[in-house]
Amino acid sequence: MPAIDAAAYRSPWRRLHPAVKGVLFGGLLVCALVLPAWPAAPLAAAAAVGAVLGPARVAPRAYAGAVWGPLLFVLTGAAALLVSVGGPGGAVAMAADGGARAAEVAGRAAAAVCCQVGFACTTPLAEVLPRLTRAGVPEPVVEVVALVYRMLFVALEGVRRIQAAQAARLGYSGWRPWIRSAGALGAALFVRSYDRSRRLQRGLECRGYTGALTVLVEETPLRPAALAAAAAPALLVAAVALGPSALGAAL
Amino acid sequence: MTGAARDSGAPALAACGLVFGYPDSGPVFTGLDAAVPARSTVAVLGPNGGGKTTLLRLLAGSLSPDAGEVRVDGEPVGRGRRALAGLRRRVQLVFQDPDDQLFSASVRQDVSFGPLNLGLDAAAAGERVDWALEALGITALAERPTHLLSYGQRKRVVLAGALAMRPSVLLLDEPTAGLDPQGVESLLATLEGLRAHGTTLVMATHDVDLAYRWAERVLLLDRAVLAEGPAREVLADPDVPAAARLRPAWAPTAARALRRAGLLPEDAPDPATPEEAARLLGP
Amino acid sequence: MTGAARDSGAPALAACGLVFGYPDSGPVFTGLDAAVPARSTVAVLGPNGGGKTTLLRLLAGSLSPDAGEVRVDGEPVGRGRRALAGLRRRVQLVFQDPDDQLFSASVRQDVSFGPLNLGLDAAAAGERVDWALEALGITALAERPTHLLSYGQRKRVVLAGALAMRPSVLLLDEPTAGLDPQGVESLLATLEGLRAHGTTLVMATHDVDLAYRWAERVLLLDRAVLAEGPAREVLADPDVPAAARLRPAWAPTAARALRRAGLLPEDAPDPATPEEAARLLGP
Amino acid sequence: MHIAEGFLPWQHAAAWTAAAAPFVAHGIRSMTLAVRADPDAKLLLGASGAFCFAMSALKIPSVTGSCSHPTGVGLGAVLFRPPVMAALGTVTLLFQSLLLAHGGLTTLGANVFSMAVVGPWVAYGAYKAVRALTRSLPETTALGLGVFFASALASMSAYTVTSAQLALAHPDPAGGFLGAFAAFAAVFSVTQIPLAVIEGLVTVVIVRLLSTV
Repeated sequence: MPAIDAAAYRSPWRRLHPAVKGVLFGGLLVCALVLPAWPAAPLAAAAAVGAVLGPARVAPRAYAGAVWGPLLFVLTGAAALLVSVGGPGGAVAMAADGGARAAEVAGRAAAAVCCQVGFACTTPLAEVLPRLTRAGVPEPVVEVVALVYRMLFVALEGVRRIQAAQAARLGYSGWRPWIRSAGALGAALFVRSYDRSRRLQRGLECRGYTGALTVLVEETPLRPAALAAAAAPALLVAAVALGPSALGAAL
Repeated sequence: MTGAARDSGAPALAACGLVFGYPDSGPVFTGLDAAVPARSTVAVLGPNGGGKTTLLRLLAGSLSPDAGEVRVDGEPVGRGRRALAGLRRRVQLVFQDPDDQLFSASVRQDVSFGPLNLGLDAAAAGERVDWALEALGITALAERPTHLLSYGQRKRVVLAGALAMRPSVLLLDEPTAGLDPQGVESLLATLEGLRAHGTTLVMATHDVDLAYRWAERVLLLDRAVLAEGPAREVLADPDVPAAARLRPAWAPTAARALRRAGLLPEDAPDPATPEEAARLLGP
Repeated sequence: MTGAARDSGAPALAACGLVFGYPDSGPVFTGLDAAVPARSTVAVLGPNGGGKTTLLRLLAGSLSPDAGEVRVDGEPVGRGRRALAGLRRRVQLVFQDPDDQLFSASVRQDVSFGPLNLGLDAAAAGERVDWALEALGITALAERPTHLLSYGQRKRVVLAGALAMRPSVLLLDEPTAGLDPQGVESLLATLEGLRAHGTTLVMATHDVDLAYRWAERVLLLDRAVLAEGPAREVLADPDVPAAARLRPAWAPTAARALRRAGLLPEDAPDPATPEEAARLLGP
Repeated sequence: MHIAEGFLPWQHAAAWTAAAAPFVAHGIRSMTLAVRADPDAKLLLGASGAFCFAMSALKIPSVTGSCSHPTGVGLGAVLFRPPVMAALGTVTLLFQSLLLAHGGLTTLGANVFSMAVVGPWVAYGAYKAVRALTRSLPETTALGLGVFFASALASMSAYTVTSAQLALAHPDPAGGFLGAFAAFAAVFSVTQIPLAVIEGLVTVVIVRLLSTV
């Protein structure tokens, strides 16, 4: 099961209105992307990591594990900026000021990843999805998305079990078995998904389903004070990044 | 609400001449009659493939019979949407696999689905949800996501979802499958609470001992009704379960032997556990 | 092939100081030791959540322990791909739900999956398949598509798929779950055939009566080994299963009472069924 | 290969979101219409979306020991057709971003464009073209070839578009767009060729098995 999802349900911040966390991490993310990278990116990253590991009490291991994958992409991607291809320096050469460009891109992206994962690690999707109707997403689409969310865990569990069973019979012991097993897994999963949807339909019909998946969504109060507090870190980062003049103007 | 009909003695739920077959396989029932008295506990006993699940689905309106009809409180259930909706207010079926009935990632949201389908407003539905979660002792799970629950917990959530519709009849398909002894005990305690509140309970199972212990009446089913009647009477004869490819129940065998040996008075209740029976043999 | 190690008395399969925990939940085992003697039948008994499946998966190499090791015929299993492949040639795990293990279109194709992965050619794999289908008495099903089989049939096909790998140890996770009494009897008869051919059998279950009846040894597991030893000895004390939140076994209770009452000689075997026990009480 | 959060300048992120929007809107509209016409399609779409996600979560152990994820777009396009795949693919990418941190939120538009728009259409085109060219071959062979090229080319095209998106965002100061494209393609596309071939083969096995059921 995805570690981010488990972390989100465990965080004390799960009870906060999603908009509050959206403003906090979204604001910091905008700072990291739009403002001068130095010092905005490290400041935004520090604020996001501080919030996640501090008051949101996300386990450092879970957070680090989630951030690791995209950071790897960021580093490899930034490494490509170090070389120059087809320029005057020859077919492949070290790029002029490649280091600085790579560092800036990597810094921004790393900070942005910290913010994105921070939001994901504190916001259970079950509480966000039903609210999408209020954001103007058509209701059938929201229902499908919510169903995907529920059913993907059932599907992932199926994948885990089928893979374990295949591995037990040496299904992943070489390239040919690997392809045969992965193909069989895909086909089995497709058939199961289809079967699952029919069975769920039967099961829900018995509960009065006639086409609409209406549920009670608990009202979480959206307090303006909380929103303002959530916006503060981003404003602070912006003020520092834009310099003392902007800080003065803001005050 | 249905007090008049109930007092008149009509069964809460009845199958009358049900004929049914699946398209791929042959016929399952060719004229099946069965009755579930109001406020009773009925076990539908039979081997795998004997038609237990099919009967429950026919009774719950989840399958339509090819011929014959289902009656609720003596009135035939029609075939239209309205009729079906009326049936579902009164009869709820809990499937064996909880993943067949859970569609929401949030326990609270999932349990609220049925009450909202009944047309209740948010406040009334919310009350029903709280009550159902309370009745099953899973109020603490309300905030947990469905996918982080254990199998036994998911079974309870589905039961809460059915209960929140306040049905007068609850049909349970193999409710103890996959539960360990402690899980079974806690389920039975929950069902006892529902029975005390007047809910009619029907359980499909192939556990004869469970049926003997729990049900007032049994219905022995192997593509046809092999026997029907009070559990203690029907299961007293070991040949009856055998006809449905089932083992005899343990308790009546022990009780009969103990009575013959003069160790258990004729009018005393059967021993409930092997330990109780053993104690009757002396210190 | 592994005859030497076996004769030397090393257990066919052993867990040595296994430490394991799932990422989301707390630790399951903190230093677990257990041994499965060669050619024995062992029941792993415990409540849901007690770690039965986890232990089986660790023993089969389907999970890696955080610390400690699994030994096959006394030799530690390494962690590399090779070592794991070697383990899987000798130890096969059959999961509870057959649908997780059937992924080919026809029965024959599915059973041939393992032998082909062993690197056998079509002819040799075909022989294995025929033998495995024969051993389970499902030769007639060979050409049937898997999705048209009954639950009990699917369970047999899965067992045939594991058997076709010719493992020396077969681990079975809740093999009787969902089977009716007739299905259970026919499974036990099949297992008896395998045992007679020298296969070491391990079964996870929460059915104490089944364990008492079937296993030579039991391992009582509730996140730690609560008891281990010969089934008849360990389960004779009703408090032992109770410690693992299980019911006491029926047969030893009856046998003890009958012996105390002088109705069963000390050296006679325990009664196998309630009917047998009842008969001892007199006509 | 998903572009991580923040790796594209915000102007690019916005532009790719705008580029993907009409396709996604069209996909969502056809999905909404399908659901309105038949409410039961909802559960099937939900299961299909879950299937897409679970398939994309499979890991291919690559030669270097690290793991890579197949895109699954070829299979999706063959099974569900490109317009539906635009919607289902977007949902899958959204969940990958929020549950697995594969791909960012601001870069969602760019990732949708490469993996849920270009990939499926390439798959669809490749499938039609191969089937037209192999009409004389036996059905199973023709189907296999069609599915293989649909899947492998879809996955290659998705990786190539990703490299192009990165090169447009970060052009080489000396070699310009082409120079940067060469660098990014060397890192993100060329290394994926074996994976695209594997994905093609796996998809052939899947479709073969499904057509026998």
